[in-house]
Amino acid sequence: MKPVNAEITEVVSETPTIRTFFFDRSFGSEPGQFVMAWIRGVDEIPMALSYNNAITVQKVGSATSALFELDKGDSIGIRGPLGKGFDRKPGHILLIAGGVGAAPLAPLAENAASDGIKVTTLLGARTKEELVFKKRFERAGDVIIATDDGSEGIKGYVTQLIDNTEYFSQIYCCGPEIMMKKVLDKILPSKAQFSLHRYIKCGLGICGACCMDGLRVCMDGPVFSGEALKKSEFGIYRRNECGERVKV
Amino acid sequence: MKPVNAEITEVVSETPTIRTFFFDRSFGSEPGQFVMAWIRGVDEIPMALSYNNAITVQKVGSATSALFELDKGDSIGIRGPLGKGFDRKPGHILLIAGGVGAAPLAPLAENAASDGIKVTTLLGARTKEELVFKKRFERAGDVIIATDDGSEGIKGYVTQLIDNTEYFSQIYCCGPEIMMKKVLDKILPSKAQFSLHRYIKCGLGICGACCMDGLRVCMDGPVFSGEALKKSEFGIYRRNECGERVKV
Amino acid sequence: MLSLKLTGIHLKNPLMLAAGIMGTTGGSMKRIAQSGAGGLVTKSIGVEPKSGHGNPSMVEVDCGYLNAMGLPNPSYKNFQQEIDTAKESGVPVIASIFGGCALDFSQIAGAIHADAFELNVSCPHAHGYGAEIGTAPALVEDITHVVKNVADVPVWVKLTPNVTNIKSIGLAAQKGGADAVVAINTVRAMAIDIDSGYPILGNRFGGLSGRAIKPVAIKCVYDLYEALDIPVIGVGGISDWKDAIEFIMAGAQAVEIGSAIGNNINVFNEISSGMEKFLSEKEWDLEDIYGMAHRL
Amino acid sequence: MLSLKLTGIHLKNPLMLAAGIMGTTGGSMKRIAQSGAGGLVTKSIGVEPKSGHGNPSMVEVDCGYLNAMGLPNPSYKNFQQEIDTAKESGVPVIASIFGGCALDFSQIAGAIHADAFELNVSCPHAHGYGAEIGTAPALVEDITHVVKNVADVPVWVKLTPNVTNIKSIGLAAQKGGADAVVAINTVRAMAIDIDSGYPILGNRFGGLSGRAIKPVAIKCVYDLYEALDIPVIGVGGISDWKDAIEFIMAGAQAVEIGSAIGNNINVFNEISSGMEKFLSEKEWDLEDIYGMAHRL
Ligand SMILES: Cc1cc2nc3c(=O)[nH]c(=O)nc-3n(C[C@H](O)[C@H](O)[C@H](O)COP(=O)(O)OP(=O)(O)OC[C@H]3O[C@@H](n4cnc5c(N)ncnc54)[C@H](O)[C@@H]3O)c2cc1C
Ligand SMILES: Cc1cc2nc3c(=O)[nH]c(=O)nc-3n(C[C@H](O)[C@H](O)[C@H](O)COP(=O)(O)OP(=O)(O)OC[C@H]3O[C@@H](n4cnc5c(N)ncnc54)[C@H](O)[C@@H]3O)c2cc1C
Ligand SMILES: Cc1cc2nc3c(=O)[nH]c(=O)nc-3n(C[C@H](O)[C@H](O)[C@H](O)COP(=O)(O)O)c2cc1C
Ligand SMILES: Cc1cc2nc3c(=O)[nH]c(=O)nc-3n(C[C@H](O)[C@H](O)[C@H](O)COP(=O)(O)O)c2cc1C
Ligand code: FES
Ligand code: FES
Repeated sequence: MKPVNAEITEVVSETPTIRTFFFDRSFGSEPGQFVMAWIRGVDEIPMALSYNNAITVQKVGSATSALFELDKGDSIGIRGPLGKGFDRKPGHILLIAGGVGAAPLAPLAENAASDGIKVTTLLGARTKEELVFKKRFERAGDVIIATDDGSEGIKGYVTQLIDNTEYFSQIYCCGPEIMMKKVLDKILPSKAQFSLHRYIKCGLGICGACCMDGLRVCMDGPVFSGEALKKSEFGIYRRNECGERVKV
Repeated sequence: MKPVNAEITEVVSETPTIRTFFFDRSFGSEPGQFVMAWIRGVDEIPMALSYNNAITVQKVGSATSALFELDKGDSIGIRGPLGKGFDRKPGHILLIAGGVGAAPLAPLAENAASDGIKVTTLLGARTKEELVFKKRFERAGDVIIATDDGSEGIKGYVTQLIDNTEYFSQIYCCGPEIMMKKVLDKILPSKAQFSLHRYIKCGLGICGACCMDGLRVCMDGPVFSGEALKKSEFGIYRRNECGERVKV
Repeated sequence: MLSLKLTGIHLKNPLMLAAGIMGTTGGSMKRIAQSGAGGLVTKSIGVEPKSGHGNPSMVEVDCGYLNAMGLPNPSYKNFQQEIDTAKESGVPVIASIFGGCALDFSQIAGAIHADAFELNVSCPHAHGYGAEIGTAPALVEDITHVVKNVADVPVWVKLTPNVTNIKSIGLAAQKGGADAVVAINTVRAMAIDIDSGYPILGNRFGGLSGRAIKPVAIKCVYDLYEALDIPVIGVGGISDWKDAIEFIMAGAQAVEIGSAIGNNINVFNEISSGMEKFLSEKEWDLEDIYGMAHRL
Repeated sequence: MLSLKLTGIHLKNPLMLAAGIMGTTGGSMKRIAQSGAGGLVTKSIGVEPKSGHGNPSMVEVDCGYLNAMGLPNPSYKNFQQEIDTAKESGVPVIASIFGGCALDFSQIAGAIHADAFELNVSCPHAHGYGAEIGTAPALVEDITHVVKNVADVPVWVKLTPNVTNIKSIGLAAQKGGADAVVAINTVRAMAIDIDSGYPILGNRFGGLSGRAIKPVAIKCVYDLYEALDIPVIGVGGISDWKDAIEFIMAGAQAVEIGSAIGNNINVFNEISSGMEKFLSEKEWDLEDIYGMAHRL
């Protein structure tokens, strides 16, 4: 599909570096799917859907900064929803969110909770102010918090909170790759799903830029089961824009 | 659509110059629609469907002669069904068939009769041996015959048989254009439908080769109501392959 | 709101019938005018009557059509009456003409009366040349020049996309005095019937039209807009109002529509009302979007 | 029944992965081999690492895809390990390489080990030349010749369709010593976002691939088969077994598949079984249909 025009209807500041952009249209996706957000004249970048009609963006570079210049009434181009989202399981699920990795997990939490699935969330960030969607996770179930500086919850990494994972029917994780790798090493791979970040060019499963071993993050993912990742390059290296291997 | 491969399963000799070619597939059409029959390496020509799975061909020139060389097991390419067929009306209908013009009318007769519509057919040909589908029309209702040489039925033209047309709910006509023009002049145009022959190139309503005034015979026809034809060039001139006007 | 002056000709909207589509008879062109076209380009007319290539002369492919009609036409000697009939619709009629050399073109242009001429330089039978006329800049310039000399109406030159550099052909037309260029004619292509191995077209190969070629045509229009001072008229794969807008943004002052008429004879009315709605929602007019992609 | 020898290389079937599609990493090529490809062509590799054009670098259009990746690649210095990984699949790996001059090509071909080289002469940045290398016969001949001198494996030359006469480019490759030609690369094209007027691609224009270009590619293959003595490898818009058959009938000894992989990673298996079924029903083998359209 070509990009469709999405007008920004509201901009919500989630943290000092993270904003949610709401649009005048929904991209009716399953939690975990993403879109390619085209900031015209600048770049097109992958973004998880944090609501049916919104993306939640951390300002990290040129395109995200350009996006931060936009306001209500401005518009961007959107291709999507793309990829495969989380595979929802019944029972009691555990969500592990690091930083802006909360974006695809919050709609999953809401979705699951409204269907009677029990949800527990481990929410981590650098500092108290950088916690994303705390309220949304709290409305969906229990929330345990970790901050690097101890400004809220436990001081340290969210991965340190992982315990008793046998207790959960499924674990859903999104955050920096190093954090996700630590999670993967601590749990039963077959019981966990991870939403990956890789350099995305086409988003259509064709160019191969996003490939992690044989898996296309844009098409076969971005959500993969722990088992698929276990013996892969996940957590070891990724590819840069040129396709060169870069240490994670 | 591209031509599909149609294998000839049976060839029936209807008259000394007319044969029916049955295929291994149906072109599920409404009576009056046609196909483009591609005799590979030779030509592609328009042919009415005389059955769901057959065309009935008069040998008149190069392509039809090439077709006559083919037998069971040979195959041709078929694009279709194309165009708009007869608009079926209830009541008691009159069919007027001249020569191979019987081809699209025979399935109409059968179709109508099986739905309880009364069918009367005026069937004309040069001579007794050239009468096409006499049995099919007889099974569907009354048949009145005219031959040029009087070898069967009334001697003269089928158009001479036209009488009491007010009696019929609809008149369906196919045959040489001069004959159809005579019919049109004798009846109430709004009550009659004519299946036209014009030079067909694309069969897709694009090239305009088949145009009769603004009407595309291949797409808006080949069946037209008498009213649409009344003030047209119908019966006066047609276009040759070059688009030049040629007297009918 | 859609009206414009194109090379001096007033059009009620920028949507014209493309050459070779329902353009052989006055009656068929009139019908297209009645269904909303702003202008009518006739079938390409040559010096002598021509029956064209044998059938199949057109076939639908995955995303468009392949045709090799072979320029069937009744010759200019039999064509003025068709133009005159078409003119009764009140819409400008542009005579598309073709030939194998400059002389052919000037002979026809000198004899035919129309609101403009569109030179179809894609004839594959250039006298004394192997390839299409339209691939040789010098020939295109010469033909344009000769027709300009005999014609007292605007002369448009229709370009083939089957060249390494369409700008150089457009520049040649401009140098020859063309009032506008039209891009594009069909894209060289072919289809084979796998059941038999036969090329489907009677002529073996032909030209691709319809949706498949729109992105190719957009690029040609975009390039020509950059290179030329004269207007560019866009054609190739337009089937809805969005396509028409895209062409105008690429740099087309007006567009022509061909293949889409097959399945939708009402395409002109639909496109013009779609464009009007879009432009008024955006609070833009034709001038605003004309060549817009170049300014961004 | 589908196996063949192509320029001396044994392929279990005539279906190869096209250059630039899932061909940057050893892992992704291996996956394609596992899903049934008879051969793997890598992403085009250049002299220095290159990040390519900015996004959007690919977009779906009506009947295919438009892309302007800008040849992102890790350079040949980082690529041997990917080829070696891909080779573990047991399927021949063809290294696609590109450069701005003959020297670039020979530098890479002299350093990389693969089962064959495919020269992508469609690089728009020819050193000291304005246009693509692949549009100039003399350059194509020279580059082919130079690579043939350093390479001890077959050399294929991949042609662009964006030329007036693809035969002349094919003949140049043959004269330079090419073992085969591959046709076609993408067709120059463009798309504009009508909501904003922006060209969609970061690079403004790009190349069309997918279904839309199949009839164009078929014609190129058909023409090259007529003109050349070396094998032609067909590519462009293949998405099912019928398409593959059509290419072989047009004169392709083998084919490559690109865009179709997006929606159907299993396309190789499906095509090879579809072809086998068709051929056995018709009681034909590959040799029977190879170039069949030329004999009818
Ligand atoms: C499936 C997926 C979902 C994502 N969801 C979110 C989200 O919900 N919220 C969020 O803030 N971020 C998300 N990201 C990350 C986001 O795409 C990058 O932060 C963004 O592209 C940075 O763009 P930039 O121009 O501002 O940064 P740049 O200045 O271009 O570079 C900063 C870093 O951003 C990354 N990046 C740049 N371009 C791309 C690209 N095309 N594809 C992937 N990474 C790129 C690179 O790692 C680069 O090193 C997601 C990434 C993926 C792959
Ligand atoms: C809608 C339609 C339905 C038809 N149905 C039948 C039918 O059921 N049975 C039947 O026997 N005939 C039918 N015809 C007529 C049939 O198409 C011609 O008889 C046939 O094309 C002759 O081909 P030829 O090569 O043998 O003759 P040619 O030697 O080519 O010429 C003989 C005459 O056939 C006509 N003809 C040739 N090519 C075409 C063409 N492409 N389109 C139209 N006419 C052409 C011309 O009038 C020509 O003068 C139909 C025609 C049309 C338009
Ligand atoms: C059946 C057919 C006949 C055509 N005949 C002509 C012609 O006579 N002269 C000409 O300049 N172009 C001719 N063309 C090309 C069209 O005018 C147009 O350039 C092309 O089809 C692309 O537009 P489209 O995609 O809207 O059809 C013809 C195209 C078709 C499909
Ligand atoms: C995303 C993408 C990247 C491509 N990269 C290359 C490349 O690096 N080198 C090359 O020779 N061709 C490249 N091509 C062209 C393809 O190899 C192929 O020639 C073209 O896409 C037509 O085939 P298809 O329709 O099957 O995709 C690329 C095509 C696409 C779609
Ligand atoms: S980004 Fe191109 S295949 Fe995933
Ligand atoms: S035959 Fe082409 S429009 Fe009817």
